[in-house]
Amino acid sequence: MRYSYYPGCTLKTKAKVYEDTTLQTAKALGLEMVEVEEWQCCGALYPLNTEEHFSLLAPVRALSQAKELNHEKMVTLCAGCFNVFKRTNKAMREDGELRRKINDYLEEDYLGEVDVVHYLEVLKKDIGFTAVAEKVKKKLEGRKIAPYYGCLLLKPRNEMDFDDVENPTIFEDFLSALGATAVEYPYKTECCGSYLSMANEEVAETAVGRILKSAYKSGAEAIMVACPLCKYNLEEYQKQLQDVAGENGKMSVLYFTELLAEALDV
Amino acid sequence: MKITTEKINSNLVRDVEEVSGQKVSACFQCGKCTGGCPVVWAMDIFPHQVLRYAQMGLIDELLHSKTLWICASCQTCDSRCPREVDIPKVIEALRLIIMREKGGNYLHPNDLPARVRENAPQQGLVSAFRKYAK
Amino acid sequence: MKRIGVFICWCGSNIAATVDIDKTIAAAKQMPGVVFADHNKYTCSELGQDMVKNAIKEHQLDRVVIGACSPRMHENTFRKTVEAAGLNPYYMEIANIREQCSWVHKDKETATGKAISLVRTAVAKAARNEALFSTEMPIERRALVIGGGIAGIQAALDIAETGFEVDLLEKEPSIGGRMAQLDKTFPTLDCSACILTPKMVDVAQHEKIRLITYSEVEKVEGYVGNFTVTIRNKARSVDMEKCTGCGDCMNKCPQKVSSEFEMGLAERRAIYTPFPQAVPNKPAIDRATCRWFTQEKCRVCEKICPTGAIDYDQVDEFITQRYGAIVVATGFDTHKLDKYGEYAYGKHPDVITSLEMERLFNASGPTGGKLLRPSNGKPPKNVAFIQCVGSRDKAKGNPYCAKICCMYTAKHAILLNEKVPGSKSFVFYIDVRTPGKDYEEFYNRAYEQHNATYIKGNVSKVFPDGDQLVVRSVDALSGALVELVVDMVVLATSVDARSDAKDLAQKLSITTNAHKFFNEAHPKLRPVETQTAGIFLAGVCQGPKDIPETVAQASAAAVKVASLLSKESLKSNPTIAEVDQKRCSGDMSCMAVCPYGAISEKIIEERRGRETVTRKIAEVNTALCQGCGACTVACRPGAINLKGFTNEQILAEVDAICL
Amino acid sequence: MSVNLESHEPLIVAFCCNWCSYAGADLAGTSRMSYPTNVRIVRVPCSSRVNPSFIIRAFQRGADGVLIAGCHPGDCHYHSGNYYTRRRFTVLKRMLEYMGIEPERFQVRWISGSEGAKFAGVMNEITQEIKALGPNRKLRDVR
Repeated sequence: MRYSYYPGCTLKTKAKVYEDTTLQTAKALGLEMVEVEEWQCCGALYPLNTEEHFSLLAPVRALSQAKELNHEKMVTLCAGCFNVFKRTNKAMREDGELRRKINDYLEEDYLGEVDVVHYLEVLKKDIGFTAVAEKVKKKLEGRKIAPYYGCLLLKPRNEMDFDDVENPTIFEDFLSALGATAVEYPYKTECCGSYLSMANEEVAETAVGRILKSAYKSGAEAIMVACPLCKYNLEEYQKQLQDVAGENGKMSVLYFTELLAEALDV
Repeated sequence: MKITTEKINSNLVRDVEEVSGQKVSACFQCGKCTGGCPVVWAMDIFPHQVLRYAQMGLIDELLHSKTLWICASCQTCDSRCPREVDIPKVIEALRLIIMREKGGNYLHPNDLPARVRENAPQQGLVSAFRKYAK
Repeated sequence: MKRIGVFICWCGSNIAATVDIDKTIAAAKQMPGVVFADHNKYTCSELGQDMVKNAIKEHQLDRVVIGACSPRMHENTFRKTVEAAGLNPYYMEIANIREQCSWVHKDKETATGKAISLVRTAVAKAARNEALFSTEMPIERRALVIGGGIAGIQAALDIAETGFEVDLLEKEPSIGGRMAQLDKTFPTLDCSACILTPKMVDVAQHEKIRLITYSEVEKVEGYVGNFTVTIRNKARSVDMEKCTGCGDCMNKCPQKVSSEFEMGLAERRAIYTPFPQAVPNKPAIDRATCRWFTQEKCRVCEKICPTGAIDYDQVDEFITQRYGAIVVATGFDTHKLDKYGEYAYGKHPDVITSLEMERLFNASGPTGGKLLRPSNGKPPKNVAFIQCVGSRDKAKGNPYCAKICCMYTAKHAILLNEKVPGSKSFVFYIDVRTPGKDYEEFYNRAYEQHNATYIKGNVSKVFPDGDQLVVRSVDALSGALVELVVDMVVLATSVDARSDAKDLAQKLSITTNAHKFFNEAHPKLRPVETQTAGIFLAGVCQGPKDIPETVAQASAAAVKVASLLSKESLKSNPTIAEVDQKRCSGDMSCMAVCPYGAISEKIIEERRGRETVTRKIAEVNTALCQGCGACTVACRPGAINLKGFTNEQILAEVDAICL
Repeated sequence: MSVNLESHEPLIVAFCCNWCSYAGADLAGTSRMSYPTNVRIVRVPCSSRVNPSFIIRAFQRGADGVLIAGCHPGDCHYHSGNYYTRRRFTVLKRMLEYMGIEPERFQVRWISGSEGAKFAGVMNEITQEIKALGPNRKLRDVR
């Protein structure tokens, strides 16, 4: 199976391990990822107002590039990119006015022909978690992992259509395919503070603290994420764990692809 | 703080509705947004109050609120709102009103601690500057 | 040339504010055939009608056009008016200048122009109106009530008391419906079963009522006074004649199944009555779970039955019965909570719905009437009640208010405090709505005397914390955040139309609103009738309502049924299809499209020159034809026409519009 | 014939079935919704009563658009009438297109008695569409 692939800025630098493990595991699973040419930053955030249409030009250009690669689907990984692309694509499909405005700036019209998918969706729907489980060489048995979804994969509810907003299960199903145990805790979809860690650190720190402590108390030894910013925040404020885990309390934060790479032994 | 006909009828309410694409009058003040907001404890005006202030034309008061810079746009509130009001969009509209004024930026690159500047992922930096500066 | 009179109604300011009445009258006077035109403040009033009658006599009018509200409102009124003045009622036409003109347009000039055009169109049609005459049709003097809850029970009893025979149809093995599941009723706190079960017994014993349980409507044909209904009598696997209702089979049946009646909080057997006071108190075998039907082993009930009443070979039977009138009383479903993951329903046993709470309160319920937490069997000290779950939520649930939740939650708070001394309830609300006799006072009691704290805030999230539950919200009035640790959470689940309401509506040719509640004929003035004559509504199937309202509506429907059945015969609708023998070629295309089988072949003798030949033509059965007109378009030679909506009339209307 | 496109107010004939669409039109009124005055309603018992010849006649006499509105498929007061409507007018539409009538000029819509807002919406939409097309000249009688 061949896919267009949009890595995004963070995966080329701070989250290199996310990209590396993705490409290694994809290869092991027989998937071919063809990187979109000349892609630019997607803008990181979907504009939440009626006036900033033109910040969608960058993601639409990337989608348009992906369309030229002639693959049905474009895979993304970073939850921020996924959120921007999924929503941009939906808007291009459904909002005629926006479509007209944006296409005025493109050489060839883009009408939402490409499907935007997350790598996890590829694993779940195209390969199937059962088939993934069959390829696992080193079962992650006994590993108690807290799935942490964050916000961007799931919300807004009627635009992302990724999983149940309140009780998602795709991370859990993925973990059980790898043989690991998913820990149940109430903060798995609670926001980590997102960009507040850039300018309102104390707010992000408190938000992160609640997630870390709750996961720790539920017996998790690591947290699984799909978003570089979630990972940064959860790692940055580990001292919040001291209350419950003692002075040297630590909780590792791993991309789901890192766990997959480990289980597939690549 | 006083509610007057002038305030309720002010153009500012219409500006907010236009920029956000949201009808603030749709809110019936159930508070579900506030109850679920993960960072509400750091806000001075709660999300449901943002809508109430907007309905009552208390836009000036909103423009001076900490809340605008605390909201992380996580969209937990709008995913539960029974009236289909996208509150992060309303808050973004208010932020834009401020930032479009000269000197309205909330964040300058120099404000970032060196630790953050070095370690933070691009995703976080780009997000922050898109939210906090024009 | 016809002598047409035009009467323009002001409808107070409803029409006159937007339509220039004088201009319209002046224009009408110029229309072909119009010999008189005048106006009136309220034409439907006695004064207004008298004016029409007098004008008909004074000016020898033979056709009348009234520019007023929709014909769906007052067509019958004005038909009677012209009839009283000696004209055929079908000589009257209405120009709808209110609903379809003055109310939808703002600009007076263009609205007046349109009103004139509408009047011209009606004049053109009226000039071609012919006298139509109704025929008399006999009535089948027996009623069908669909649904055996409190609405259906009350309607059946009231109809039976007027002396007409009633069949009461129920899809479950027993009548009783939702009310049988309730513990106490607001605002009097009388025990639901204590007031319901005597009525159930009355139904069973009434000589005019036939109870048809475990059955559903399969097909409905016919029309008011003459419905033919096919009923599917589901295979009960128990011979109702032989069974004595001893209950031995239910005790010995080894297959346990989650009980629908107990909302899944207890088990029943595969052979079961839904609850102990069932009427009829004879069980049915649930074939989906019975071991004999699923695994071909067991047959314990057959062995145990002292009268040999078990019959595994029963099959669904179809009963066809004629009725003059039908009452629909099919009740409601509770809202499904799959979109409300934030409340942890289904994830934590102590988060329950309000109907489950009723069963936990009930003395014959799964806990024997002790209020105990499903998780650990201990009484709860602090209970949170979340209002409007699935109600007033256009994003994920129903946009409407379910009407009963504020009151039953106040009841739950009072009962909780009575059952568990010292316990506290926390009611999270958006608005508290208590219109109703003694309702506000009842709600006052909950917080004045029964430890209920009302918090204006919609709960955003419920999550487990140890063996308790954390409830997060805001108190919108004080502006304080709320985080309560409680033992139980009760969700005031919204009221939905039955999931199969649409199917039944299609079978009955009645309509539903956007939320699948059956539509009444008029929201204020015809609240129990439907648009289909002879079919009436009772209870929540028409829209959310409480028990007193349901009973009142059921009795109202019963009076409507009785007044219909008390007539010897009905006047038929004369706007039906008519065949022009001379033009009919006998190819019977019309017959193929008739939904009522009202068209049949007829052989006629004709003189052709000197010979007498026979040939086939179509004939319309005037009792069966409902006047849809599908046949008129199917007819190639144009030999079949629809009285009251003839080709000539409609073409005249089109021409007048395009003038 | 010169026609000023901007000021042209099209005339639209709407055949509405008594049970659903006519009731929907009444509800739009009861709810005080607003739509342009261009539409004139002819009340018929069922959309299946509408003979294709009525539509041709309307175009001949100068109507710029014709709408047939009936109950939603499956909701017909007469069980099946609107299915006939659907079939008949798919054929007619193709014939009209063959004759050079723009497809927007002749439309079939399903509007229930509880859809007042939809009725008003359809009226707005159709009026706009037909206005954009300008006057119907194709079938108009030479007069």
